[in-house]
Amino acid sequence: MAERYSSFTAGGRLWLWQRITAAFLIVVLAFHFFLLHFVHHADEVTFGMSAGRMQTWSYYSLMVLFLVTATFHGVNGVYNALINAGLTGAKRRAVKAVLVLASVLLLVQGFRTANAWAGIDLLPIL
Amino acid sequence: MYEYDVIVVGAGGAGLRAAIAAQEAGANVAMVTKLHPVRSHTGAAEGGINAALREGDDWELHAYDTMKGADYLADAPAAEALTQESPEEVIQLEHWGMAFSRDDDGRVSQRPFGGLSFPRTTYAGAETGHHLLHTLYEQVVKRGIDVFDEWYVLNLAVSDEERPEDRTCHGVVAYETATGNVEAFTARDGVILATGGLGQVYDHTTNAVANTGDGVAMAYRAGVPAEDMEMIQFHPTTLPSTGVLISEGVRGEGGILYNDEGERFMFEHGYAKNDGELASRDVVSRAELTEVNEGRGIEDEYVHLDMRHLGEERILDRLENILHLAEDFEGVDGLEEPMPVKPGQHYAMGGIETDEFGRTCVDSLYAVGECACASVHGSNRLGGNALPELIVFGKRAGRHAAGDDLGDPQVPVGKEGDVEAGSLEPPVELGEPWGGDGGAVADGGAAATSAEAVVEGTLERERERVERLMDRDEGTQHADIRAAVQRTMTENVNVFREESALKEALVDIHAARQRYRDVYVADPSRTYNTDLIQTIETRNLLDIAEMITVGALAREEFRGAHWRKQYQERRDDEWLKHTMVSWSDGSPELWYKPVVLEGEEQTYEPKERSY
Amino acid sequence: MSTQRQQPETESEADSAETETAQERRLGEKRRRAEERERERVEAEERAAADAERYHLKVFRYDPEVEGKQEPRFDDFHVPYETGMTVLDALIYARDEFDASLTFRHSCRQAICGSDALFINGRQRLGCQTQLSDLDQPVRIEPLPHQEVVKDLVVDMEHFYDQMEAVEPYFQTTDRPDGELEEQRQSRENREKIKTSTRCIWCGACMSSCNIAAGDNEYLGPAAINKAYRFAMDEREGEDMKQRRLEIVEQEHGVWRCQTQFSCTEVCPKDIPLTEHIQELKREAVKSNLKFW
Amino acid sequence: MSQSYDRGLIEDFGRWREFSAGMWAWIFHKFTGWVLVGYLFTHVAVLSTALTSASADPATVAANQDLYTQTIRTLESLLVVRVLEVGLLAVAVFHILNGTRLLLIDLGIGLDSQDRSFYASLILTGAIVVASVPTFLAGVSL
Ligand SMILES: Cc1cc2nc3c(=O)[nH]c(=O)nc-3n(C[C@H](O)[C@H](O)[C@H](O)COP(=O)(O)OP(=O)(O)OC[C@H]3O[C@@H](n4cnc5c(N)ncnc54)[C@H](O)[C@@H]3O)c2cc1C
Ligand code: HEM
Ligand code: SF4
Ligand code: F3S
Ligand code: FES
Repeated sequence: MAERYSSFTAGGRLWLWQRITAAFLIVVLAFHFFLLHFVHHADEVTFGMSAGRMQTWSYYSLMVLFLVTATFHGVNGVYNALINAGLTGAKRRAVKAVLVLASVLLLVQGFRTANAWAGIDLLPIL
Repeated sequence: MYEYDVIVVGAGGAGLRAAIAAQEAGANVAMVTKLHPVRSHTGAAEGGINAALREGDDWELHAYDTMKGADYLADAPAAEALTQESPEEVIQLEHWGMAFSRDDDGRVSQRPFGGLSFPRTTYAGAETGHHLLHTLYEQVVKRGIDVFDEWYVLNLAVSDEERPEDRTCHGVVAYETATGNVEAFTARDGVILATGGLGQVYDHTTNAVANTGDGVAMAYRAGVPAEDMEMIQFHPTTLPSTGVLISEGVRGEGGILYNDEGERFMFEHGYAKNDGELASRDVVSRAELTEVNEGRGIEDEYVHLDMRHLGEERILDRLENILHLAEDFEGVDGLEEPMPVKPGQHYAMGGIETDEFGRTCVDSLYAVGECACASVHGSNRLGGNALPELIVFGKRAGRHAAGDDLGDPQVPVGKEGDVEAGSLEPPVELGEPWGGDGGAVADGGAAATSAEAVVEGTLERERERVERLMDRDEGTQHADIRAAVQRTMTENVNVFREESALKEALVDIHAARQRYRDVYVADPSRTYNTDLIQTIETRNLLDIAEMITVGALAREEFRGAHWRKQYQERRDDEWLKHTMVSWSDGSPELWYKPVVLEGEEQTYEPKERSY
Repeated sequence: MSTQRQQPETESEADSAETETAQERRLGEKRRRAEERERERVEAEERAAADAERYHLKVFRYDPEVEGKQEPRFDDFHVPYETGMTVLDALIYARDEFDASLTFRHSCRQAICGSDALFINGRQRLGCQTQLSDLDQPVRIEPLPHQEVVKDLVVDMEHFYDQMEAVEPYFQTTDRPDGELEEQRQSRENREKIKTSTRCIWCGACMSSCNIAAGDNEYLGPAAINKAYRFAMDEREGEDMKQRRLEIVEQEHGVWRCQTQFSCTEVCPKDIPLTEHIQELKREAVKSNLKFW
Repeated sequence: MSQSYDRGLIEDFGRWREFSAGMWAWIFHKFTGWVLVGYLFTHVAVLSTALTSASADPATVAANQDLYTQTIRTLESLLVVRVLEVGLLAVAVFHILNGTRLLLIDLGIGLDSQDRSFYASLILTGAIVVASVPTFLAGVSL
């Protein structure tokens, strides 16, 4: 029975994660849109206000989580779509590498921005 | 050239079961079939499979019902083999996963069927044949048996000794539809014909377009006698516009037939005072036509089959498929209104003469399923008795061909022993005295005896035949000839038969044969040339039509499905015998052989058949 | 077929090569005649078109071997209408009366053999199950999309068969009813559960309608997954076999490929709820894998 | 001997006219998903101007003269950007609604009404977008 673990192929696991992140995103994305367009208007955005929000610990962690899930969901979605279109072999590995790299860059950049607002100076290299 | 131990021609229920059995008995098997296996017409069977499975029933009762239903024209050893082995085969199918309908306790359900003394018809909804066919094909896939699908078998490679009983079948020659190549298949141990029905000789039939009796015609031209060909079953409940079958299951579950005056005529006009709608098929078909002929038909064409009183739940549970058929092919909602039905050609009781192991008189040539006549159905087949025939005789023939010893057969084949010559006064010359182009095997010529030479010779002849048909460029097209044959058969050799009409049919068939001499294939392509294949099928239909009519003209009595105007009773003293037609030098020869009524434990004494 | 076959020994190649040229010449002649007939057909067709009682069909034609048909084209046929006439009836009429070379698969005429799935007025349907009166004219009849065309309306089904056979579509239990006539028990509920899935007639309509199957040749496709469902859900095969079957469908090109397009379910002539079955297998697969976490 | 005719992609693409609800839903979901990832990347790129603001002189920041605030303000004052934002809203709302529809289908809910739920997603998206146009275009100088 042990080998059954391996039967849960990447395809299946990714499929499940796509759904889980989607469920999470429904809430957060709606909240995000609502907050930044209806409660506060986008044209009124200032660095100070953003920083103010980010300095609350709960908002900060929600946004970081938002970033991570959205990145995973989006990039994984793109990857799946390409596989569905019949991407295989070396091309597929290349695409995978590019997507992973792009996600990492995005995450790092997003993370640094969030930290900038929150005034956190965790890792000065970033 | 392909070489195998056993070649099975046809991949319906009978062919698939034979292939599995032969493979299990150790043979290297190939199936050659003009349709992909799942497209075979076994898939259309709706009602069920008879098997004595339960307490209170046993195979002897089933054998008795079968012999009675056959109007005693069946051979008891074959009927007993059928009824004895059917339970085991049904259980085998269940173990192979067939989706039978179930009782509350999880066992296979059984329902009553016409002519049965016990509700012993196992079924899978109203799609029993579909499930049977797919289950068997699944087992063929599992075993990795080679399947050559969309290969049309043109002819058998049979040696050409003088007497058919001395001949041997060494293989077949087939045409690959996709490419137009003609290739030979050598069979080291045996060729099993399982080519199914021949309904296409009629124009109103429940049979598929592919049911053109190829196997019967090929075996016939190779010298194997055709047995009881006049015994054609007309099913009482087919949809008028297409011939699509409404299963006997509807009547089994309690469906009722009404005429235009709203009378339940089966009882009210005394056709079957005890069993009513569940009398055997020949009885019900004649009753319906009599109603129509006497002016009580609806639109002078059909009667009504009503199942509304069964209730939606029961109908959906057991007969759902019927609702779809009535809706799609006749535009009638079976839950809301009665369904129009009329008799249509359904089944050929006769066919290639075999013993109870499926062997013909030609060595190494077997036939099983509807194309064969082991003689279990005699002059009338009971509903639900064909599917068990496929699996029981399919298995037997497969094993025998692969070399298993099954003992000595009780049913004689070929002109051995007690045969009687027949005579006929046809209004025209029969057969093809000019030599035909049917690729008759026994057409004299060089005496080829080595297997290789026989196969090579047949291959050559068939390649030539195909080239000849392809070469010819004008004349008649097969569709016209086919239509002419269907017309005359439907008009003259139908449920009610009369001497003058039968003779007229022979004249028409003769004319059609003449026209076939100028047949040409219009499609010049070698890719998927269905025009060519249908032209060759039409050649087979001509022989089939003639065999049926000859048998019908010869048999001067009324037995089972065979009704003759001048002879309104069963005449056991003279006619308790099989009608045999064999191809001899290009024309049909008529003879008779006795019926075997002695079974294992009892002799089936002919009794009055009443329902 | 995916099963292996013996290769034919290359006999008679040589002598068939000799006759090739003469034969080719004759066939060439025949093709020219065929073209003549073709012209006559077109003329007859024009006359028929004037008849208002006729149904107008536009039928896809292609034949790699016949000049003029190598470039795919549409032919017009005008077929006299009778009540209850199906698309298949109309095609048969057109073939028998107008053009004997019109090629299409068909056999049972009653929606059970699955031979005649066609692309009729923009949708996959069985010719024999489709009433002409339900269609707008001209009735456009094409071979199934996403499959290679062999000739006219005939497509290559090999790939479809391969996918069907890739899911081990057969009962794996090997016990046999030797002597003792006991069937395996199956509850009515369980039979009911698999009922619709067992109806598949291998027509290929679903596979042809699925864009994912078109893009990914390795995708098992709705029919094969449904076949796997039929076995996975059959309680007679037992729990271990179910796991094995789930492993088959949850492979990379299995159920996860399905993007719930629903077109398979919409076109299936046997009304099999394919998407539902695929989705249920996805959930089953996830469930059985999560159990151990 | 037997050749066959591969109808190729052109013919496949030509079939969009024959698409049914589920196929359109699939296409739209794909499209909106891709737009959203694209936006995610640009969005983060724009937002990261905040990095300079964080290290900028607090006074500039307080006066809203920092790069981040300026960038956002400039962008928000452009009509195109506002219109694009409405588009983004449409895309996001559709993706959310249809995504919810898909999640339900994955759970086996509403399989029979999948076409209706798709149309409902479309209509709802339209309604939400129209309703939020005033908010989105508020204060934009033409
Ligand atoms: C509508 C209908 C309902 C029925 N219902 C019942 C029922 O409820 N119960 C019952 O017991 N019986 C029933 N029957 C009868 C029974 O179904 C048939 O007798 C039986 O299925 C025939 O099976 P078969 O294997 O002999 O032939 P088929 O299933 O017809 O198969 C014939 C095979 O031979 C192949 N073939 C034919 N010619 C050639 C050739 N020249 N070269 C290569 N291959 C060839 C075909 O491709 C096909 O694979 C019914 C019949 C019909 C028509
Ligand atoms: C807000 C709630 C969201 C929900 C409910 C949601 C739902 C889904 C679901 C269920 C899928 C899978 C479709 C399938 O495989 O059949 C998917 C795909 C996808 N999603 Fe989302 N999503 C959401 C937000 C986002 C966001 C914010 C992004 C962008 C970052 C995004 C980008 C994508 C992409 C690119 C795909 C792949 C599309 C394709 O198949 O080509 N989604 N979404
Ligand atoms: S699932 Fe339906 S559409 Fe697909 S092959 Fe089977 S019967 Fe045809
Ligand atoms: S059409 Fe294809 S995407 Fe899934 S629902 Fe059917 S298999
Ligand atoms: S002809 Fe058999 S399915 Fe249509």
